[in-house]
Amino acid sequence: MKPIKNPEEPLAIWSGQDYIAGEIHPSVTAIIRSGGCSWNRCKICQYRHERFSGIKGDELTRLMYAQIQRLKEQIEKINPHVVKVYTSGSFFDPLEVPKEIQDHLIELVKGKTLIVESRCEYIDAEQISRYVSHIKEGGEAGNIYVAIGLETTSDKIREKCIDKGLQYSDYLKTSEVIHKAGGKVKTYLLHKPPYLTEREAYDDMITSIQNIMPSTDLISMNPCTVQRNTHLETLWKRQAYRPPYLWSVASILAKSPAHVTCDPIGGGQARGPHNCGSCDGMILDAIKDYNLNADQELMLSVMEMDCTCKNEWEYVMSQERSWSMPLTR
Amino acid sequence: MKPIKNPEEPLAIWSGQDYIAGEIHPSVTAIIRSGGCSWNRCKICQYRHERFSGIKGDELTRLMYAQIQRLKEQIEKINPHVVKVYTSGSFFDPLEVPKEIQDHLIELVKGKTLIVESRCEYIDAEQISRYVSHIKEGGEAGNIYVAIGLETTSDKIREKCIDKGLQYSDYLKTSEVIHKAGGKVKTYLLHKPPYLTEREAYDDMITSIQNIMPSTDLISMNPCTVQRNTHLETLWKRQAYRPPYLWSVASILAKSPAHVTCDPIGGGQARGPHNCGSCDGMILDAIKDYNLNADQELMLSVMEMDCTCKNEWEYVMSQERSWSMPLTR
Amino acid sequence: MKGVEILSRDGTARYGRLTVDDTILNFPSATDTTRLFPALNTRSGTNIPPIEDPDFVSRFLIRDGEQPIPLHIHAPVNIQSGDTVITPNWHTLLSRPRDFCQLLDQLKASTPPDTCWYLPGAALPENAAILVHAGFDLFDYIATDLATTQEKFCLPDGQYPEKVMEEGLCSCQGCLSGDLLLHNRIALDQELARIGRRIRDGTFREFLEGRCRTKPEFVSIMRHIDKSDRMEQYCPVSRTVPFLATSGDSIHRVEVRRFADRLVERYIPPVADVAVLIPCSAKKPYSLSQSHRKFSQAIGRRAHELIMTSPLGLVPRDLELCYPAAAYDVPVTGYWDHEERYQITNTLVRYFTRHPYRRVIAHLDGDARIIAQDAADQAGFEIEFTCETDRLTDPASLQALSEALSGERKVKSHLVRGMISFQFGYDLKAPNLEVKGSYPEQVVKRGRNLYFSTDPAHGLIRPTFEGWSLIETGYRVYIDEFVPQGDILAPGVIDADPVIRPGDEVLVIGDKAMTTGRAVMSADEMIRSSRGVAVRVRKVKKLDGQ
Amino acid sequence: MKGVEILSRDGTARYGRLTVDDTILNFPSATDTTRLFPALNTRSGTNIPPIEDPDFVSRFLIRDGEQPIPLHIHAPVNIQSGDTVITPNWHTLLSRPRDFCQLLDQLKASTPPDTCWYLPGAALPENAAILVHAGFDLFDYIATDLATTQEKFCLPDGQYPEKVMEEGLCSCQGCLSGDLLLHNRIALDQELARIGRRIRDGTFREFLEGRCRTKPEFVSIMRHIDKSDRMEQYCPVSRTVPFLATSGDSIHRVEVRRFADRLVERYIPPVADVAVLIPCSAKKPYSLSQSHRKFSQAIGRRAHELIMTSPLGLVPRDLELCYPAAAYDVPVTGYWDHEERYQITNTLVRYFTRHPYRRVIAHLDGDARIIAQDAADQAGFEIEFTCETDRLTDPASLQALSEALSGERKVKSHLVRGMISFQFGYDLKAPNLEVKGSYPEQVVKRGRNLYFSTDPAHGLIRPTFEGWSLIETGYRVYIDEFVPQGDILAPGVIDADPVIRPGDEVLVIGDKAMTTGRAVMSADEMIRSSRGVAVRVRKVKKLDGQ
Repeated sequence: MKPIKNPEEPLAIWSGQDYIAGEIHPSVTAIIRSGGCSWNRCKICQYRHERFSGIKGDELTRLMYAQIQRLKEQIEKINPHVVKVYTSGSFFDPLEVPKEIQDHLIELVKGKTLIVESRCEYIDAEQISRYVSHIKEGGEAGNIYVAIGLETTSDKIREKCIDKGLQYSDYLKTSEVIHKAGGKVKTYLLHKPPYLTEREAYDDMITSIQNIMPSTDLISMNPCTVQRNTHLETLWKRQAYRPPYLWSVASILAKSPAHVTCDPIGGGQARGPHNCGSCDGMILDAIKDYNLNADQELMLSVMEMDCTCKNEWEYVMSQERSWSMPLTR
Repeated sequence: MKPIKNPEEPLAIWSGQDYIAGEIHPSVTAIIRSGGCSWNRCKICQYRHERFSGIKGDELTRLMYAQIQRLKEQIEKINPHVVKVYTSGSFFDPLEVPKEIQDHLIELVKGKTLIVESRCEYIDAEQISRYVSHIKEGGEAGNIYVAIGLETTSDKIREKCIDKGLQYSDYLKTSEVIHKAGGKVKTYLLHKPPYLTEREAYDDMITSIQNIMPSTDLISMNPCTVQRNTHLETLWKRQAYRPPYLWSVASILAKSPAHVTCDPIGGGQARGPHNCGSCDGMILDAIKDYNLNADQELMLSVMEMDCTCKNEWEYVMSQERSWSMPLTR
Repeated sequence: MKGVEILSRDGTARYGRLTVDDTILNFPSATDTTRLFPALNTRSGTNIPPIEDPDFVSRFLIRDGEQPIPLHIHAPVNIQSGDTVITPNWHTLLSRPRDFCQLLDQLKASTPPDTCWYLPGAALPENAAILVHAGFDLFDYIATDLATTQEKFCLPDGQYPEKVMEEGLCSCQGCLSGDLLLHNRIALDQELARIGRRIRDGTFREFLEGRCRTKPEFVSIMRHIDKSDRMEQYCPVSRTVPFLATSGDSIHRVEVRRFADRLVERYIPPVADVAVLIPCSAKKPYSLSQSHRKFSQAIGRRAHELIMTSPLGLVPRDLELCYPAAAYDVPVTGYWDHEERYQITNTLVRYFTRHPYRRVIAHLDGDARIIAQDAADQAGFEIEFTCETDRLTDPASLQALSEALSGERKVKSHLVRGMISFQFGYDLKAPNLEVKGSYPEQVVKRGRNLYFSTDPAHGLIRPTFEGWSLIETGYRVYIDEFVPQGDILAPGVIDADPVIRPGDEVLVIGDKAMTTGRAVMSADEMIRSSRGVAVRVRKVKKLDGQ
Repeated sequence: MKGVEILSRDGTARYGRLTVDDTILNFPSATDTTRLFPALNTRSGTNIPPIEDPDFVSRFLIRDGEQPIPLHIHAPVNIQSGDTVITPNWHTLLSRPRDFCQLLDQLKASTPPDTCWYLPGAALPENAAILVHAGFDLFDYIATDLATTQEKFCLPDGQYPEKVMEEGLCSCQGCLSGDLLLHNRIALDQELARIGRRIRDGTFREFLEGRCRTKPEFVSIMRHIDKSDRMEQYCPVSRTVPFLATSGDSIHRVEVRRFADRLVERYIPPVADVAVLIPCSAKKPYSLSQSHRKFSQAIGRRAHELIMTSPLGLVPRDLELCYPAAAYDVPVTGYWDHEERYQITNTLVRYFTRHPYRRVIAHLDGDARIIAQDAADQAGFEIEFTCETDRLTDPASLQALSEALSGERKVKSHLVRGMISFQFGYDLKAPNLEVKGSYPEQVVKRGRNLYFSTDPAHGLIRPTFEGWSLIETGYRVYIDEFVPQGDILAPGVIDADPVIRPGDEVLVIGDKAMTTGRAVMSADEMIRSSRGVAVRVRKVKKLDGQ
């Protein structure tokens, strides 16, 4: 194990803008190193390498507290409406994020919109409603969004392709719990985990979006990226995986009955969602715009553009089979 | 130099039948080892290896006399009408065939038809008429045929392709000399010396036969064969020569305005005149019959037969060029 | 109705017939497999990569009981003769030649030979030959159609940009009508048709030698397969066509390795304590060449004649008719590369270590001479050289060769014993056999009984029933209680000597009859197959009263 | 009107344009030559075999002064640029590869390069590639038509019996209409069109590697040509396409030999007394691969990194961009054949003899390790091995490598000097040059002046005028008194450094202007040609006041 550099700094922290409920708000995002996801089995996840390994209890609290201090400075400086704190795991898992840290963070975001992520099993009605009321103490505009990595509404795909240890029914229950507790739900979908054809992955997203619309307040779709030291990377190196085409990503966004935000990490690169290399930039730009303006016309117009690789994508969409895939790299 | 085996025996001696002037006659043929051809330069000739090398004068006379004795025995046994004595050179060259041997042979064939061969330069009017009258002493039916290796009536071809050291005009003069002396003329033609396309060789024979008809009493066409230790063999080994097709041979015989005898030595073999191997035997048999019966219908019917190689021959006949030959092996 | 019959083999490549319901298809070929096998359309969500861990495979592999049956190294399944199998997603293995070959060998070993192997999504004109060589039979148009969408013009020598379509590189229907998809499919069909023709002609390997040069991976696959036991099993013992050694890979062919191994391990040389090494000739069999006539004349049977040659290494005179000694042709430039030198030296060392001679005379020049000297040094024997001028066939050199042998006794020739030991691994000890006929067509008789004849077209000895009675063991095929009508079919075979390879002369033994003939399959294939001719029968002898 | 222009070259093969009266023909191609050159119809009785003695030739060779002009080794004739020449009856030489190549080299040496070479009666789909490779441009349909009369179905991989026409091996117009003659002609046309495309793409050799395997003679011809000076002259210094080493013959390619020769004879290594031998990587340039990142990290610039590889032998880190080091791909099986071992050992011995190091560390395994040890033994130096486990990239092995270098001083890198010495045979002694840019795209500057840039696509260094001012000699082309408009054409070239090969960076010098650019021809061809682009111009600088 390499020693962690700067353990008292967040893994990343930045300010930007977020489109929530029809409006664009200034935001601060912090990726916080935590005790680590307890599940830690997803085939596509690299974050298990970005945890405090073997550090627990008071020392963990101290190091996370230090990171939160940096966030605090940013909040004070920028005064964002939205604060997003990601631990690459479950914010509500006390082994991962000690209770003191959870409480401390809530204090910092009173009156604001807080977004944290968590697996369903750590979400407790009572705790959520307590946090909601704490936040609302700073103003009625404040709230908490709990982001859940549902990834897909297909239990079959989630089990085989991601190994997430979650059932769709758990998600539905949890969503109800959060809403009843006054919180809001953000749902992550994963576009094209391994073992799916381009078409299967596409259809899975379309179906999943339709399914979850009644249960979620925000939808974020992550086109799958090949991260280092994951099982997915092994598959990718063995030619067994190809990230989704940006055509697929754009097409899903263009077709979606709800606004779906999307940040194609590694977009245009071999390990990330990509097309042929010549049209990638244009599509990535359009997606970035769409994230903020929710203008679906934009995505529709992207799909009307042409590129030499579009025929290839259409062919892959129609002809790639479970027993003959991936057809391209 | 290997020592010669059985120097007192002819190289070969056999009896058979010959078609001369419309009739079939019993014949004896002897190939006699002599002092050797003085010219000795023809590209296609191997006989220079079948001579008494370095043996001259009395010893040569003795050895040739011994061979003639064997011929005498045959003549006495069979009493043929025709006697053919070949020395692979010039019977009338005294350095090759000593005068005593010439005279001795004449004695043996009185009243018969003697055929000997000679280059033109050794043919002398006086000598011929003396020999003619000697032979006729044995009966008016007796005569002497002097066989001349004209090979072709084209001086150009004879010079370039054979290096014979003979002009057509010499031949014409000599033929007149022989006829005036009361002798008869047999003319050898060589079908397809090197450096000629199949067509050029074919045309050369057709022309030559037409040209010599007034000057000769018998015509014998030899389809060229690759004999060992000749310049022709060198060319053949370098793929630069292909013996004539039997189709060409048959076609010439079928078209010839005079009866032309023909003995395709090595017929059907790689070194001799040949076709594809499957039709060779049939054509060779037909030629053998035609030699004796002069039935040109037979040769015409051969040319109406078919074989897989006939297309190839026709193609070679029409398309082989001086700068792109031989096309086949 | 389903069925698979292998009609011809050339090494690991096969030509055959697939029957699916009313459709009859000769393979290798490409087709719309989803039409032929509708089950393929209902297999969405079934993806398993070829390299996945056993646990994942056992949890997620789905079997629908339909054809084609998916194969996976971690999912053993009982495959029947006549089944069509599919290797899902194996096109992704093509860039990993070692894995591709190793996994394929494993799968092939556990599957009956008379099955049809479908490799999806992989076939292109450029790789069809190597895929068929690997043992695949059935393909689809997925890869060619994909190439079409990528504006690639496919040919057996690789892919070109679509624009070349106007340059006359091809003039198929697709090219004439500007239809790239059609061209690419036709190009694949044509290539597969050529491959099928080559397999039936026994010249597929020579074809592959050229085809595989398009991509380094293809060469790697060929080299891996050359080293495999599977290729040794399937490689025929003889062919009636030339064996062209046109690349450095030829020396690693099974035929060459097998020749050397049999030379060292099986062959029994005549009783001779002097050996003469002479060079090969272009003409085969060597002894019909002018140079060999001269050598043999100079040697005058006073030594055992051994021909040194690439790629075979060493061919004793009495094995010169054996395949591929009489069938090979090789580019000659005068340079022997170091791989040739190494392999040939190795064969010489093995031979001379196994069969020491009192004297070894090398009538060789150039690199051949160096190789012989190397071998002598390594094997630890003295070698005498007899080339006096720069031409081995010069009278002076021949004279020197002859003089070197003066006083040596004549070696008793024994064509039959040598060839039989080589071909059957059996030491024939039958006295008074006479060899007759005009070389290379020879018959072996005793009195009026015919025992063996040479088969120069195949480079084999053909035993009669009497001949087989002298070869007491080996090369037997056992059949059930029936009198064969025509050829012996695979289902009729109960057992077979494991050494039997395609092309071998065999004796078929059953309760009701004995049969002589030539094996069409290897022993392994005869035993594991349920269809196809196992032995081409020459003669049948009913066994009375049994 | 007649004219010949060579538009592209790939080694000794050419693509060009022939003008005869109104007819314009791109070659290589086949045509009815008797229509193009009516004089051919009047040359009956002119036969002279290619191997005839000088006396016969001098007596019987007939010249009619018409095109195509017959060539014979014993009949020197003055050929002009733009002429079409014929090598009469040379189809008969194809079975004698040594003579064929030797005589052709002789004729080619005495004939201007920009002539069109007509080989009559020879071309078939199976031999077209090797004939074009030999340097022939123009062909006829005589051989294909002859094959038609012989009921042969011609394809690039050989001849088949006519009956295969029904089997779908081809689907050209001829095949569709059952016209064998048409098929055979189309097959030849197609093959020549493919060859022309390959020449223009610079991938002809890779094509030939496959095509030549059809007959041993073709391989012999290729091998003879590989060894010839002519091939060395015509073989380009760089290509922008992969260099596929897909057969044992690849190691004998001029590119490989030239790389080794320049490595030993030209290349100036950085000042370092420790060298580390490491294996190659599939990814090129090596330093972008994961394994090389690890090696370089462990080495930490404390040694000169030398990559051992087949077929190139040895590639110093600072030459890894040089063609074909960054362009080759080779089948990997783990087995290094003995010819590879021999050639690579040889290169290592030559290199280390020329450039001795205080320490040579080999971070190698398997056969590569054995080769390094052999080379060390032969060159007489000690070698240290640092592979601790069975994987060179294991932490333990990398650790051992790093520790072996502890205490060694850092080597000063000098990309430019190494590449320039290798490319131009010149020792650049210019201080204070700075290398900038993101590898492999590098520029060499001093202050704001640009001297050189790397050209990773070609594997070359590109000098600016300033750069050329630092390379004081060599690679100059001299032209007449004119200011080039566009590219430099061959007739404008007065002289050229004989070392120039196609693809070389050159400095063009004239009285009125200087030019930087890339040679399209070798020096020899520039000087002897009257048509065609000699130098592709990059920049022109007018010389004032002259």
